Amino acid sequence: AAAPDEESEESPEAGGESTGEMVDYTACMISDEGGWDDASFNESGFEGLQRAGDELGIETKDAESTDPGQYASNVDAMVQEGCDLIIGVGFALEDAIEAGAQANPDINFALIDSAFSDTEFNPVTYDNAKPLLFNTQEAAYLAGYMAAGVSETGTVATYGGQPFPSVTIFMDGFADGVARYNEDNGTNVQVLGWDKEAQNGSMIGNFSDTEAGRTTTEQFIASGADVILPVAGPVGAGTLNAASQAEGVKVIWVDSDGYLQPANEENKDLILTSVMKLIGNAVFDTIENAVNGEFDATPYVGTLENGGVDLAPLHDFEGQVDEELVAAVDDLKQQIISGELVVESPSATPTE
Amino acid sequence: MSTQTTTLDAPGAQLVQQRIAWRTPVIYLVVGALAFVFFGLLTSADEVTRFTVSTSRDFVTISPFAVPSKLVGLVLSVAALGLAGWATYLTRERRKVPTWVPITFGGLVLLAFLVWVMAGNGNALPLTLLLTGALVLSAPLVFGALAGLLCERSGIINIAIEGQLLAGAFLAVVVASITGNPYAGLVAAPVAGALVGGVLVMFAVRYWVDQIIVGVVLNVLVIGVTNYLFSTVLTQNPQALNNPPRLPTLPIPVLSQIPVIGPVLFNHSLVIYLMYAAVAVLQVMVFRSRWGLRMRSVGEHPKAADTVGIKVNLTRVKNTVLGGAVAGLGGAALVAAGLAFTKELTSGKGYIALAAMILGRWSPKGALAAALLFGFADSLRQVLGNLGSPVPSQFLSMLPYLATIFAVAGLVGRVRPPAAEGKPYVK
Amino acid sequence: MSSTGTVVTPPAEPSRAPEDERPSYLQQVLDSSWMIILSAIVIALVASSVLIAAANAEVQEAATYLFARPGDFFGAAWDAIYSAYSALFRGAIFDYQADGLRRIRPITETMLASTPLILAGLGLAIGFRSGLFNIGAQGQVLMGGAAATWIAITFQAPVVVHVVLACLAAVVVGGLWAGIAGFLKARTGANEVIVTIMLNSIAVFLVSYLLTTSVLAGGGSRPISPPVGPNAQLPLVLGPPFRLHWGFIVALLAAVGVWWLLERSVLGFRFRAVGANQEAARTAGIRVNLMFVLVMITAGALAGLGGATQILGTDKTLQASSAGSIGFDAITVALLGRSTPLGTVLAALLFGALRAGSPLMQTSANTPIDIVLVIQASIVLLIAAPPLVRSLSLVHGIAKWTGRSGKEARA
Amino acid sequence: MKLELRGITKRFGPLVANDHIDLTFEQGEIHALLGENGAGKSTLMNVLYGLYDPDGGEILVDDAPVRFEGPGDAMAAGIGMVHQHFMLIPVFTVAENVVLGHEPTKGGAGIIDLAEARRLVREISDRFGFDVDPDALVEDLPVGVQQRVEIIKALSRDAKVLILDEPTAVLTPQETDELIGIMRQLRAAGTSIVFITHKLREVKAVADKITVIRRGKVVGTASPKDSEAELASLMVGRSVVLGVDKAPARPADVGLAVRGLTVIDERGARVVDDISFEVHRGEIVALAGVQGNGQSELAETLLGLMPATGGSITLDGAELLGRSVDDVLRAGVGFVPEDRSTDGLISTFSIAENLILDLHDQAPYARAGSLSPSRVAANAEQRVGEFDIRLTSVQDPISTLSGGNQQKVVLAREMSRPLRLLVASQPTRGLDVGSIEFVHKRIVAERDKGTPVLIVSTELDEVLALADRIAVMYRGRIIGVVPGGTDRDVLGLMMAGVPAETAHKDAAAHHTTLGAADLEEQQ
Ligand SMILES: Nc1ncnc2c1ncn2[C@@H]1O[C@H](COP(=O)(O)OP(=O)(O)OP(=O)(O)O)[C@@H](O)[C@H]1O
Ligand SMILES: Nc1ncnc2c1ncn2[C@@H]1O[C@H](COP(=O)(O)OP(=O)(O)OP(=O)(O)O)[C@@H](O)[C@H]1O
Ligand SMILES: [Mg+2]
Ligand SMILES: [Mg+2]
Repeated sequence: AAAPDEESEESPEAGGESTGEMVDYTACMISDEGGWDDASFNESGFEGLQRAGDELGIETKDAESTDPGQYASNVDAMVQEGCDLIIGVGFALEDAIEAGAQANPDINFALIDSAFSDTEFNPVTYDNAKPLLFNTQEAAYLAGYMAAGVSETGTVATYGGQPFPSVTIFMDGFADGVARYNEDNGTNVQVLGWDKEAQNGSMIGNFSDTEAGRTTTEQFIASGADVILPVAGPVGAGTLNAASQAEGVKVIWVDSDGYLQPANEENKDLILTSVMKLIGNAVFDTIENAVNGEFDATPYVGTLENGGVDLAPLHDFEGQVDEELVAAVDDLKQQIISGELVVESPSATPTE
Repeated sequence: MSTQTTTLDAPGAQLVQQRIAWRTPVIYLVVGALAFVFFGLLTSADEVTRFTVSTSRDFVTISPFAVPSKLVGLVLSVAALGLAGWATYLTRERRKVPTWVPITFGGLVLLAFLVWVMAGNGNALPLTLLLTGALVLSAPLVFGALAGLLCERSGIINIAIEGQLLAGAFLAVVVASITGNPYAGLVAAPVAGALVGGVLVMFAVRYWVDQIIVGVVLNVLVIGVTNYLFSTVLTQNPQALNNPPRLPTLPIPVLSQIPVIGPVLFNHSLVIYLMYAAVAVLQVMVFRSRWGLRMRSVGEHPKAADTVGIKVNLTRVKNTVLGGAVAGLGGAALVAAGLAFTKELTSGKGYIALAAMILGRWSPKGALAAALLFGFADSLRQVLGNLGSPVPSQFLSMLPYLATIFAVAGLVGRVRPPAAEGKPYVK
Repeated sequence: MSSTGTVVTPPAEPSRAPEDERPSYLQQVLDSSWMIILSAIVIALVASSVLIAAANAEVQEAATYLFARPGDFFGAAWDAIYSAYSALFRGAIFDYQADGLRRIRPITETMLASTPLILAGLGLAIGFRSGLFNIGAQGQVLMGGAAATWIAITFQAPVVVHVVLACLAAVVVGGLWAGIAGFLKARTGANEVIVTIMLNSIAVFLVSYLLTTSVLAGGGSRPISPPVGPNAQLPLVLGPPFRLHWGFIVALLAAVGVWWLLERSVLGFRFRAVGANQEAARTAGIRVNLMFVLVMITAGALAGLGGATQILGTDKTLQASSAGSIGFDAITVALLGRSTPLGTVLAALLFGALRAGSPLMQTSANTPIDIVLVIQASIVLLIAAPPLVRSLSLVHGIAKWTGRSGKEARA
Repeated sequence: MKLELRGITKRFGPLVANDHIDLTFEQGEIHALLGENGAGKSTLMNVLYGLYDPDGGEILVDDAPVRFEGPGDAMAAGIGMVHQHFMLIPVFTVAENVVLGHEPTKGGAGIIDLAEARRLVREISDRFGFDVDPDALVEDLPVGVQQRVEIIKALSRDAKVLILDEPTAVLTPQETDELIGIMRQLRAAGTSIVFITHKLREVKAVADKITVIRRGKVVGTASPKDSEAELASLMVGRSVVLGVDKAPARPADVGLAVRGLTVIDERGARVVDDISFEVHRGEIVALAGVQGNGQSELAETLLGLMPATGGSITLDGAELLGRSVDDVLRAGVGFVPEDRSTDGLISTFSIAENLILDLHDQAPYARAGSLSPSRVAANAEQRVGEFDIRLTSVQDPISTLSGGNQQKVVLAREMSRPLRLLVASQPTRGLDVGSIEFVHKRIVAERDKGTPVLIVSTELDEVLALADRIAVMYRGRIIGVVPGGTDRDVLGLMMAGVPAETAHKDAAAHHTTLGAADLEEQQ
């Protein structure tokens, strides 16, 4: 069920170069419990919204939710405020967005990190609601391979905030990447903190306790890990902190390129690379299309192929990492893009 | 009682023997037996458990070693059972069970548990780090619990520990970042905590607002204010405002070089040593000093204190502000490693501290023990989660909370709060 | 901390009666409690408006050239404050900008948001009156919600029956969950504050775990339950576009029930007796330990029912964080309502209004959600502190002034 | 030091507790204040001590007006007070309680010099012949000893004016005697003493001057030489019959039978040791004894509050042991606990609710689990009238009543239903003479209805006034059973553990002050 074609003809013209001039369009976004400063997907999504506001000259509105009870009322408030496009961040908002889309056929919706499904978990689609999905496991796979290759101790580690699919999808890809490295090179690099088979591993229990992230990382380091992937939003700062106190420990950041984040300035030299999930771009593109009257409800799936997910540059590690390893990672990336290699994760949203 | 009337001679004849308190030995025996069966008998014979005792930074390095799981499990649990038997014997003979017995017993059972849970695990258990983690994780709880007891001993219920920790952590981070001096943060944190304590006690003493309302609301208020400042101010310039330097580690000469104990206890930053000092000083001052006596009198029976000329409300104000300051230090401990501020980074530690205070029966050393128990369970949960365990992470996460319930129900039992806590003093 | 349960109602005023013995008429008006509450809200809103203005981008901008053009600054500040509070009003009470029926929808949203707070607050109030300080509403709400969800998604049953069964399950599970704390207190003396704090966390982890299994997640792969079916949903009171469901009516009935229990029933007499003086209660033949267990079970049952209304009526799906801050807000609600049923209902409505108004404040007035928290906190603090309100309020100033001049005239 | 009160007025809402009271306390004089329950004596003293702010009037010390912001100021001015309700901190030791507020310290850190504190306690105890262990926790001490701690506390500050608010209510005759000695000693040293008591005998024995207060006003002064009957009528405003007119008992069959009862408390002490006695229907038996000799435990065991380790308690042949408190109450046992404030009343509950505390689940107050407030209130109005309880409204919290009126509430509740046994501990503790007269009449009437009555009392006056037989308890055992009306000094000695025969001999040799007064009166 694609967006009806007539819509594009009716919509007003909004040129590509719209910097500064005001366009009569309102794009709105609702966070999940994390809030905009979650150093994770809410923040990335919000950046996309702000960029759209700046560059497209549209009006933006946003609402943070502090608990699940607020999702529906926030959607409702957005509808009241005359939003043209309402974007929800996170699988938790599925029902609220779905209900909004059903009740307001003339408003467009988008949902980050989740598709729509009915009570029996069968996928459903709506003409005015677009899922924005990410095959994060693809980029995480590359990071795992890279980590295994870089590790000198033969042990790498990962931990999450809470066992949510948007978290464990990173850990799944990472673990598979390490396994692939072992397979290719006959090594036995170990992954601490995640067991893909059992879908069980090291979890902080929240996305706020940086100190717990620090001590967890210290323990990983004591157990010999020298490359660590924290998947817990701001808690990752604790990992950088612990890594800065140890010799030769590297960190892989998630969501955005951690090397470029002002908050990581001090320890950016420890960031080997980042598993990027470019939500901001997806949000921006979705808004831009909608402003141009080209909104369509087909799911957007960020992949290595379309650059929706990616491995960040090595920055300071450029040249330090074995060239063969870099080449092998590039090769794997091509294999994934070509479809030759499929990285699976139970947390990935199936899209036909 | 030797204090009947002057005409009575000291009694004693009719004092029959103390009723035997069987609860403790029975708990020992049951726990010992369970340890013997689960950690000993049911462990497969050909597995080994690996330990690392020291980190590369330690003065004396002990290389990692492995022990046969079943054998060691059996030995440890038999030793524990032996102790339990001896404790039972002592109890039956109506002799006092020395303090080292429960401590050793707990240690043995715990070791047996660790040997069992890590049996066959390819990874080694970092023992020293497990204990260091326990200490570091419990530090904010210790400060929080001390803060709680300072307030409650003077009759003011402090539910706002959470807010005080958070405010302390916030100010510590900001001041340390701006000045570039971590010690400046350590000085600033108590100020923030004291401020929250000041508001609490003002509403409690001056306006007789229910102290629990004020506490709960202050937590919300501090979360709101710090979140707001974080979003609007700190994120604008994280480099300058949210980038605190690490509080330097100050190994104590000689002591820090003792194997295991050294790195666990004597290789920390100033804030941990402050914690030791705070517990020791308060333990003496609360129970032995004039200040402590007056504080407790105000918390127990304010009218009686008033009748001997003690200024009830002034005492409460002073102690609550002091308590707030101590909790503020706890906030500083939370970010002592040079951690940036994040929203709600205390994540409920204030409430755990409140529980630790009660579990520790409103005494500084009790608070320390209770906080350490929680910190240890928390550290253990991290280690087990990191190294892989068959238990789902959610159940591992419950460990500290379950351990606390077990401690309060099984070991501590009835506790008596200061009699006048929560009641405004109105003549 | 059992002693804290008896809620201390602040005495009217310290007995340092001034020389002039009769308070002026203005003072009498001011002393009436609704005036206090009204003044408290007004003062809190005025105080919070400073923050609202400070948080506003336009105001910040105008502040940079404050001395050049102060008019801009005050204009911007006024706009920010006005739009924030009008959004609050439009979100929580009456939306004069909407059309038709939707204009009165906000007040129903306020009632909706207050529903779980009333129920959980009533449970806590019973505890406070019985000398038990139960911090565990959070966990009880969640466990109740989880039990209701389980019945709702696992079984099929006809209309009415299904939702009643789901609510009953919530009552039972919520009651049992709280009953653990009551039982441990009765048997071992374990302090209920510790146990309930710990049970809150344990409930979250337990539900998180169950949400990864088919018990609560149905067959889904995400830690969120499938939506509850129509039969298991609480029916709407007014029909669309209103979301207000029967949970609110149930909550009001529960308030009446709790009033009867505490003020008119033999059991409630025992609860209160235990709360006020355990020794005397024991001497009067009341089984104190049994009362501890019963009080906790009743409190947990009410909180559990609150969780059920939230899931079956409002949210429709369950997550580990579904309890939000209901349990903690309920503590304030119960205490602010002086642990009486009517007070609890009114306090819950106040909280409900602040909650219902916050989405529009965010979207329409760009007020950060954190500021909404601060406003909430200040209102509560002021309502709880009548003497402070009295001394701050304008009317007080006038009353004092007229009082003095009147005295001078008499002299 | 001379202390003067001028026009002191104190109101509690509509109630005027002190109405323009003028009083002068001269140096070196023992000034007794008499007044019925609720007359306003304690209130006046609390004003004097800076605890209450008066609504009018002034206080003069040596003719200079002073203003006390709090007890601190009063103490600084040399006033000490022993309160009617103890101002001791239960979890502190005796020494800690005594030095609280003026602690001796050592070293710079303000660490309390406990050795010095103990020395202070011992010094004062020795001076006045007390025997108090400075390291005992106050909560573990019998009430009588706590009273001494209060006195030591006041004396340790060298008060020039000492207020004693009903200090003898909880003392034994010997202890009272000692206290009277102390008061005389202090008077000789120049201390002024304000002495509040309901025991006219004591007033006559020690006071230099007597002021009577009624309903918040000074109604007159009296001389210690006036007879007790004169004092009593001045106090109550009508003539009072002192001592109960009761017909000899006509005991019927056995009502209560206690056999071989043994109770061991949590500390493992054998507090009741193989006790056997009987109370016949239509008979009053008094269990006399010094506080802390197991009488309280015996009473608590009767009610089912404490478990017994052996023996049996039967009421009209039915076993009471092992039954719940509720069951025992339903079996028709009326129980007046010795400590009304902790065990008998709920201070935040209304007077009406307190009047049905142990009847709340019974008709007519409760039907089908539901309480009837109107019946509860009607009951209260009736009891209040019957027992002359002085109050503003039955819906007020009971904490607003004076000590004596609170006691009347407990009595009214327990004696207002059909009883098959009445157990009353210290039934008239703190009551004024008029009220005592009334309560005693009621108890005798209960007996005459055929109810077995067990009175547990440390008060010899009461024991002598009521008992048909007296059982004296000492260290958990009954040391002897003597007929009612046995010589006061004999009983006193028995309570100290001297067997009956020896006691009779010894008593003839040494009489106590009050005993001597008694004998004088008889002659
Ligand atoms: N805090 C209070 N609030 C209200 N009324 C009070 C308060 N304290 C005392 N009263 C009332 O004041 C009156 C005087 O009480 P007070 O305690 O002075 O009596 P008293 O002469 O000491 O009696 P008793 O001999 O029974 O101790 C009583 O009617 C009492 O009910
Ligand atoms: N720790 C102890 N060591 C020795 N004897 C004790 C101890 N505690 C109590 N006793 C004895 O047990 C008996 C009862 O003591 P207790 O103080 O409980 O009496 P009581 O009648 O309850 O007094 P009160 O009226 O103060 O409550 C007394 O004879 C006392 O001497
Ligand atoms: Mg009195
Ligand atoms: Mg006793």
